[in-house]
Amino acid sequence: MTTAQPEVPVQELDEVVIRFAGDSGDGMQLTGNQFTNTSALFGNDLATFPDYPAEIRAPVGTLFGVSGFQVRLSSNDIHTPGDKVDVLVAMNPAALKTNLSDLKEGGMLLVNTGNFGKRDLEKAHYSDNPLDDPSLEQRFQYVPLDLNEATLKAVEGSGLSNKEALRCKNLLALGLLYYTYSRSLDVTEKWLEGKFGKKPQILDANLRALRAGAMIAENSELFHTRYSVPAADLPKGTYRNIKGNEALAMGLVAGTRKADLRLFYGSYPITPASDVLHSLSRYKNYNVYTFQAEDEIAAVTSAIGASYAGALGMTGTSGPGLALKAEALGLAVMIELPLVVVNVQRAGPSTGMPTKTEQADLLQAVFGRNSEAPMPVVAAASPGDCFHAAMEAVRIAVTHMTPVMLLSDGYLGNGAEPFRLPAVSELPDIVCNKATAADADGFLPYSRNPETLARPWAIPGTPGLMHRVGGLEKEDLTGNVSYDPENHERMTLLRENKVLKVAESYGPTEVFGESSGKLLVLGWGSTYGAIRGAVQRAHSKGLSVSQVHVRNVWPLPQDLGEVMSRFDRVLVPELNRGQLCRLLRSEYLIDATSLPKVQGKPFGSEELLAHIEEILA
Amino acid sequence: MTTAQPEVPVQELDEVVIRFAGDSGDGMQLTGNQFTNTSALFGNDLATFPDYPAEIRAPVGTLFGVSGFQVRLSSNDIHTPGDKVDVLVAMNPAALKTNLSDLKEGGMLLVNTGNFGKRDLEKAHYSDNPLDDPSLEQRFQYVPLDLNEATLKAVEGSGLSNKEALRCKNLLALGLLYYTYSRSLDVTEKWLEGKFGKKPQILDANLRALRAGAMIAENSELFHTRYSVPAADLPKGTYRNIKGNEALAMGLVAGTRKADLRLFYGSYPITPASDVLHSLSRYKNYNVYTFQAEDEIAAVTSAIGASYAGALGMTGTSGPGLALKAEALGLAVMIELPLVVVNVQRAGPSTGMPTKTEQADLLQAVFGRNSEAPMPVVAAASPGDCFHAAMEAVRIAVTHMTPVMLLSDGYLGNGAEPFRLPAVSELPDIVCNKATAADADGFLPYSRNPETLARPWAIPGTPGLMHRVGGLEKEDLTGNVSYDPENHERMTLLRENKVLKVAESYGPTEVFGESSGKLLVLGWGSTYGAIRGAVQRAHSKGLSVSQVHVRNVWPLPQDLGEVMSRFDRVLVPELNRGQLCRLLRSEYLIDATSLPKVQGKPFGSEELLAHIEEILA
Amino acid sequence: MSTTETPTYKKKDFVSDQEVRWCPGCGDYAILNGVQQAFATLGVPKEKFAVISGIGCSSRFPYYMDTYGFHTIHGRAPAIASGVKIANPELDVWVVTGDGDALSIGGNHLIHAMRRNLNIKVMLFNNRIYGLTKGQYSPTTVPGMKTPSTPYGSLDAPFNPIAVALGAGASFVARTVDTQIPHLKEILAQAHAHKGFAFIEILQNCVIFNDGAFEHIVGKEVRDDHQVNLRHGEPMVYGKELDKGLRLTPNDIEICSPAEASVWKADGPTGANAFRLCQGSETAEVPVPIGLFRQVERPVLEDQIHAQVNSVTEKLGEGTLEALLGAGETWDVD
Amino acid sequence: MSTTETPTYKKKDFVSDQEVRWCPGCGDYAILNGVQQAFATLGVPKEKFAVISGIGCSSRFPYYMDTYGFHTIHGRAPAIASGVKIANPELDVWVVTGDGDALSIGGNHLIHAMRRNLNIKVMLFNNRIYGLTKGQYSPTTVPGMKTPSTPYGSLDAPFNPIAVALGAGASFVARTVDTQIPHLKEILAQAHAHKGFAFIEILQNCVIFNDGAFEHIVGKEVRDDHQVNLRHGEPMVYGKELDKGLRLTPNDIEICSPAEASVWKADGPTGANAFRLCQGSETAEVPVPIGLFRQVERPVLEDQIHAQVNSVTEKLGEGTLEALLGAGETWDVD
Ligand SMILES: Cc1ncc(C[n+]2csc(CCOP(=O)(O)OP(=O)(O)O)c2C)c(N)n1
Ligand SMILES: Cc1ncc(C[n+]2csc(CCOP(=O)(O)OP(=O)(O)O)c2C)c(N)n1
Ligand code: SF4
Ligand code: SF4
Ligand SMILES: [Mg+2]
Ligand SMILES: [Mg+2]
Repeated sequence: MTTAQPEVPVQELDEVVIRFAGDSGDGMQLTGNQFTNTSALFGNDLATFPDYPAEIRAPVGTLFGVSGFQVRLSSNDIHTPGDKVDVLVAMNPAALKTNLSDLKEGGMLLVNTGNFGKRDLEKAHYSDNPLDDPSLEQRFQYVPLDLNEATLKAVEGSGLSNKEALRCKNLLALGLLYYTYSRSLDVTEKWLEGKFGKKPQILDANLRALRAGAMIAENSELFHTRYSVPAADLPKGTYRNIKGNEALAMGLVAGTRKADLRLFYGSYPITPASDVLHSLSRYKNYNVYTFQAEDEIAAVTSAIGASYAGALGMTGTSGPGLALKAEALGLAVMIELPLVVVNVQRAGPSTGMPTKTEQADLLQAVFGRNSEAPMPVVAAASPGDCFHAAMEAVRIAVTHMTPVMLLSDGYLGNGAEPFRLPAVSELPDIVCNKATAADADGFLPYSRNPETLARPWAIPGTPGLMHRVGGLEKEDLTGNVSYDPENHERMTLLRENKVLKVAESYGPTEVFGESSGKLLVLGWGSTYGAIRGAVQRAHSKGLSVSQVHVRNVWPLPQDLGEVMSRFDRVLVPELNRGQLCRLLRSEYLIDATSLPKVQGKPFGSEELLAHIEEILA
Repeated sequence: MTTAQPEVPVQELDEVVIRFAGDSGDGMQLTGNQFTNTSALFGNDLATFPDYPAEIRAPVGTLFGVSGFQVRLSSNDIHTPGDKVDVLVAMNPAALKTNLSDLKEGGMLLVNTGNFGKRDLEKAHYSDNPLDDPSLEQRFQYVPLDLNEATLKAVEGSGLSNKEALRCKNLLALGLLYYTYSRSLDVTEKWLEGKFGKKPQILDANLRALRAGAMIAENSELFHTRYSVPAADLPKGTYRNIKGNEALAMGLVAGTRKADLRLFYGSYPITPASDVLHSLSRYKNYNVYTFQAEDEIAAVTSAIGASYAGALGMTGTSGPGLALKAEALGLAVMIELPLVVVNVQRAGPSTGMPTKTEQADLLQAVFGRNSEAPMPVVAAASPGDCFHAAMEAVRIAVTHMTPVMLLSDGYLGNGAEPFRLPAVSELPDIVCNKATAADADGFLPYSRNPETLARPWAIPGTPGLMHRVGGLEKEDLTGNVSYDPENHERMTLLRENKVLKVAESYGPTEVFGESSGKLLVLGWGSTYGAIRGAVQRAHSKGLSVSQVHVRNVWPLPQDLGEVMSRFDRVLVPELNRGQLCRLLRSEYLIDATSLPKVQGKPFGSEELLAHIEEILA
Repeated sequence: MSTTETPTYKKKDFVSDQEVRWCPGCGDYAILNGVQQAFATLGVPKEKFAVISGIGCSSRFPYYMDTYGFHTIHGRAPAIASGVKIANPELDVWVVTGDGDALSIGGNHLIHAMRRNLNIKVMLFNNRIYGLTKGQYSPTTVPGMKTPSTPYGSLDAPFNPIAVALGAGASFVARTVDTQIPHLKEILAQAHAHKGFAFIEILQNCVIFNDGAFEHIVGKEVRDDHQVNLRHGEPMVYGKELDKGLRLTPNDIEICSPAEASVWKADGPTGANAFRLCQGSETAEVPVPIGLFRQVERPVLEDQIHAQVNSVTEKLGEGTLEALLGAGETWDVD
Repeated sequence: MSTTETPTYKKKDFVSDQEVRWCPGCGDYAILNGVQQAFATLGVPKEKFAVISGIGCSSRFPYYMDTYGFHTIHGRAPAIASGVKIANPELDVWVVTGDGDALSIGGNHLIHAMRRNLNIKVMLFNNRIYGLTKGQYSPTTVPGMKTPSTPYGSLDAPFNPIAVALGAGASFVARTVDTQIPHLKEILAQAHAHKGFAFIEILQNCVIFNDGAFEHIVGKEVRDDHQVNLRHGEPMVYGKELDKGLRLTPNDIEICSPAEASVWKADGPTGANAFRLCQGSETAEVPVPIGLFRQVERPVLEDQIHAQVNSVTEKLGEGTLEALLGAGETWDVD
């Protein structure tokens, strides 16, 4: 089926932000994902922000059980899922209550009135029915609709029970929005066929609901306008809509393939990092071995074992799990084997708010080990960038024979964006420092490559290179145990310098905007999009603001001090209490201004713009 | 027996540094401790530095099996065991080889020639007998003596086997030195009687060897002079020679008694922290409960459980163990219960050099946890100061309802000094913030004491205060689970401010020397003595140098920035790669100069003085 | 209420004011109900209960109990509970944990608490899956299961939680079922009465990620024939009509008539028979045992610790600050 | 040497150039000697051995073996070895650990490696003490012992390492003695031949902190009467004159004549008899078993993992970068 001819006028929009909100059981993540994919294939640029409760299935209708999915589609180059929303779909009172404040004045409010019974209202702690509020009509483009009834009608005769039938109501809502935003139903229809191919009854009901939604929109008088958001002018290439965690897994696989190594990923499930394990465990035909360990310590140590045995060992977790790996990471530093440690950060401290995002593990990543145990740290900037950051982590680990920390966060990991797939030829080459039987004569396991200070990787099984490694201080060159004071200082410096030398392999720091000026907004990690959006808007207001976004957060780029010195002020927005800012201050003695936020949610561009304007006022 | 009348002249010395060095089995630690105790009771100020191998009993005669004990006795107020030594007792070739370079030109070299056979020389990797070197006589006051033979003779007829008899040779050496330094044998004789009271044969042999040593010294022509080091002019009071780890345990007990709490210490053995567990396990009659846990995680979590149940939970470890506790410390931050975490630092990273000292866990202590998990950090400055630092840690933990990190290190923990015992009345009062059944009405487990921001301690078993705590983010006041963004930010700031407020309870920062000037040497922890010694010497050379030693390393004292600003330059010597310096730079944007040392051994005063002179040149 | 009176409670006295947040239909609801009922009958003042959990769906349990509660971190509840019990032996300490929490990350603390025999009670909600993290396989998952982390089927052999407990020397080992509330209450009461560590495996249905994992054992239709309830001193008979029995031989288990059934002994020196029973027979299709696998008396660690402290204190006198500061060899400078 | 020839080695080929640093008289010397002898006979090219240890006196072992060696961190050797073996199944992976390393901090990794049944061999040097940290009691220390951390005597009940291994489902469980080199070599050879995880407890004397801990079992004078060597398929007889036997009953162990002795079976469905034997009898003074407690064949995890990877690869084709980047729903912008 193709959508019917429009009878209402179609208005072209630059962009729109839509949020689907409903009960955890209402299928909002699915709905949002479908809208996203359809828009992606249509050619919009987009960004998403799924936000779901910690509970697996919270009791129906409760406030803490609300699940939301926000998608922003645009005909421009965008970087965040947007601050306030243009369209809110509220499937029940709890969803209305927890989301209404984010709807723009004049925005579209689609409410499923079928779920506003007395029990529903009570569960959302409403004493009166909020839909009785006459101001809704005035403040918003208010569209009340009994989706339950409409769904039951659409699916009538399908043979499904009422309960089963009602499960299709999210597709009805989706159909409504597809029509309103001039989208074809094709993508979702195809997807449904793939998914329910073997359950024709359910497939039929879902298709009917989807189409009914579009019909209702077309025929009813509920919608006065249709909109369209034209395709964006994205750089040429092949695109794929991808979540950060998927992109990260893909980057790890790509990097390991480029290095021609076996990939071993030892991990223990933890939100929001588990999806990396899940993704990798599907790549079995890429010489990928996943190991669900008994805990985080076994996860990292099994990975160290794998690297010792000649694979590229990797491990992944979130903040509390990283804390548990700290001791073993010291061992990895000491034995100087490659290792990639993924940390998809979440809000803390302790268990904190596991499903919420934060960037507060930076200092843990840089300093959270006993004694002097330096380690490079790489941070991804966007869902798609997780791919490139992962490759960078692999490159550093393998080239420099060192553990590397790769920082992502819940916002990146679960968020999605169109990702331009690099050509195979664009991927960096990654060369291992392996020793072979030919090196047996006078082999020194702690000799060093003069350029990188990397030691040779002498893999068990190789004749003639037998040697012993371990966590005790090593003698320079031989790797034997040594308690010699001078040797200890020399080795400490060698480990430090080896990590500092990684900075020699970075490209020059890129400045977005003028290369000097009044204000530099310097960020790292997932704040990239929000900062870019804010700086772009600031530019359009003629403000003297530039952006630097640090990918290699440790060691910091060698030209960073010089770049910062070209600006009157440096502002450092972070989803923590000022951790990168602390590093910048201590490294460069620069009076950088911290802009901290710890609310378990990302910055909005408007919010950052306001700060920029304030500073420049 | 009292020592015989001197026939050789007695020369008075300000101080002397003696090092006993021998095989692990030679009893050097015992010998050193006896010399120390005798001198302490005599009234000298003193400082010791035991240095023993990682191996329990390394094979006899090997280089890595050398065990050393250095003691410096003085008639002045001293703070370190000294850099170079005046007297070296070398019991075998390995001890000679590894220690000779530390003997001052002209110093006394006492060598047990009885252990310089071919096998002994080989084990020490000597190709020729070093005693054949004629320059020994020229460079040192060289005293070669066959202690083995002398001991066998002295013990002859005791009925002991040769092997058993030879075990007494350290006492013979001790007797020699007692005579030479005009010390009475009484203390050691009494100690031997206590120790071997039930083994008269062995007691007799030991006493004979000790006395024979003194006789030989008196009668032989080996010694041309006797020396005496007069008593020091120490502040009035009762003194006890104490090791840092013992003083620390005592401070923990004293603090807990002052707070009228049960002490629970959960720990897993690890060098050099195990002695704290050992000491505490002997204090059973002080309402002290020790628990040797299955690992460091169980150690800290059992302590958290104990605090939850109303005792004062404590845990202790060294660097690698602290890394393992990181996750649980986040929980302690979240639930806001008192907890004391002892870290007796050692050289790392990883297993590193377990028996060597280092101060490189500072940043781990301050930042080594996931997310924003602030915690006060207290550092001890000298063996005796471990007592006061421990009481301070208890005070902060109990008064402010927070986990507190207490940093010591191997040098402090194993080193000893005369400790002036405080009177009971000098000890600070420590008051708990307990809630009682009377508070049941409208009880709010996360309400706060306005002065300290501490929450009430509501202990299970108390009627009416039933509530639930945990690692998920807490709602302000109620402590219920909350995912609210504003609440999360509020709670993050409350936790941060609660810790910052601890600084309000410190006294003003003390400056040793002029309160302003050219150079401030700012240290923390075990570098105290070396810095004090260097600054004192600098003063006597008329240099404009002062010292500040930070006890509360986190949060830093409120007046510290102001104090530093009164000096042209700030020098920060640390046994790490500049960790406190990094904190100072980021907090105060001050261009402090780091003076790092990572050799697994402390600074010497001379070494620091040289740096001071260089800077001021 | 004074703590000397024996309090009389109703189930509702143990219901907290927090909204229960498990999936509708989750077996945890039934267990919560059973535990609240059981606690009301134990004769313990409610402020004496400390309910301590790790992390997992099951570990949210303490929020719903109107007692002192501590939702700790993943896997560490037995260690935390050990500290609680040693510091304050007056408390009635219950641990709630899951198969992931207790047997994956927390396995070591669990077995050490078992060997130490502290008087704490551990309820392991075994749903053979990681619920909270969305359905990965656990150390009790049946091999071959497709989960998010094993898209091609899991390969690891599982633990038998009862065998692990026996191997670690637990002094009380039992198994019960989420939906069999009377049985559950009976086991909880026995565990409470036991002086020492009690380990209770509770088979629990996760409707979302592993629905029906125990249906072949606990399903209404099959359970009479597929379960045998171990009661100390009673013969091992089962079946709807109690028409079948189990007999132990030196090397195996056999199905027999009720009259020939072995009398179950939960004590004995080694627990070898419990070890055999919990793993079943290779030759016969024997039912799955629930009930009491093992109960022996051995010294309770916190009792011993407190006795040692008391005896040292009696011998040396209660330590004072004066004594503390005056100990050791001292000298005076004046 | 090419890896296809069967190498012929002498003991000295496995002696490294590092000075051995144990206390003179330590039981570790004898074990080192035995292991070097045994390795020389296994027919494995020496570069294929990876000897992996944790931390402790015993864990210095790898330094003294002229093979690949990895002295890791405390308690984690089984987890590290798991990664080694999965990443590179060609290697012959041996773990050396102590009673503290394996059973205290490392207990969880050990039992998980056991249940997973990776083909790695674990030698636990049990001296019932923490040697390296100077003599604190360990999870196998006999209660009552005065150590630096238990000046008034230790209170914790110990683990029985064999029982723990059986409870965790280890497929090969054996015990040998530091000074009984021929027995040790026999057990090592059996462990090596076993397809799967092998757990070998080695009773080891710490001359410094727990001298003579096993003297009542291994002392030259007593050992014939106080030990029984379990050999699969052979009757359990012992005594200097082989004049005594052991007989298993449904509930216990009895001493009997050699003729009446039960034939030892190390396989069987549950390991219940091994579980009984490792704990002894309450009614009779039975000897301490050494030798083979259990050996069963079950799937080896790394074999299964590699088989799964191979089968998926066969089905989907070997993944290329092109395929990786081209997967999923894509669209073109031009
Ligand atoms: C240190 C750490 N690692 C991982 C997690 C993530 N995590 C939370 S619960 C859980 C497993 C839960 O499984 P189970 O104990 O069986 O409980 P269930 O949810 O099935 O009741 C995991 C892996 C965590 N919270 N903390
Ligand atoms: C994380 C950590 N905790 C504690 C230690 C200290 N430590 C080293 S070895 C050891 C115990 C050794 O006992 P065991 O494993 O029995 O070995 P043994 O020395 O008796 O051979 C301990 C507690 C450590 N190295 N690392
Ligand atoms: S996911 Fe499973 S175990 Fe968790 S609450 Fe839902 S049904 Fe219960
Ligand atoms: S302390 Fe004991 S175990 Fe360690 S080397 Fe010495 S004798 Fe051996
Ligand atoms: Mg579970
Ligand atoms: Mg041991």
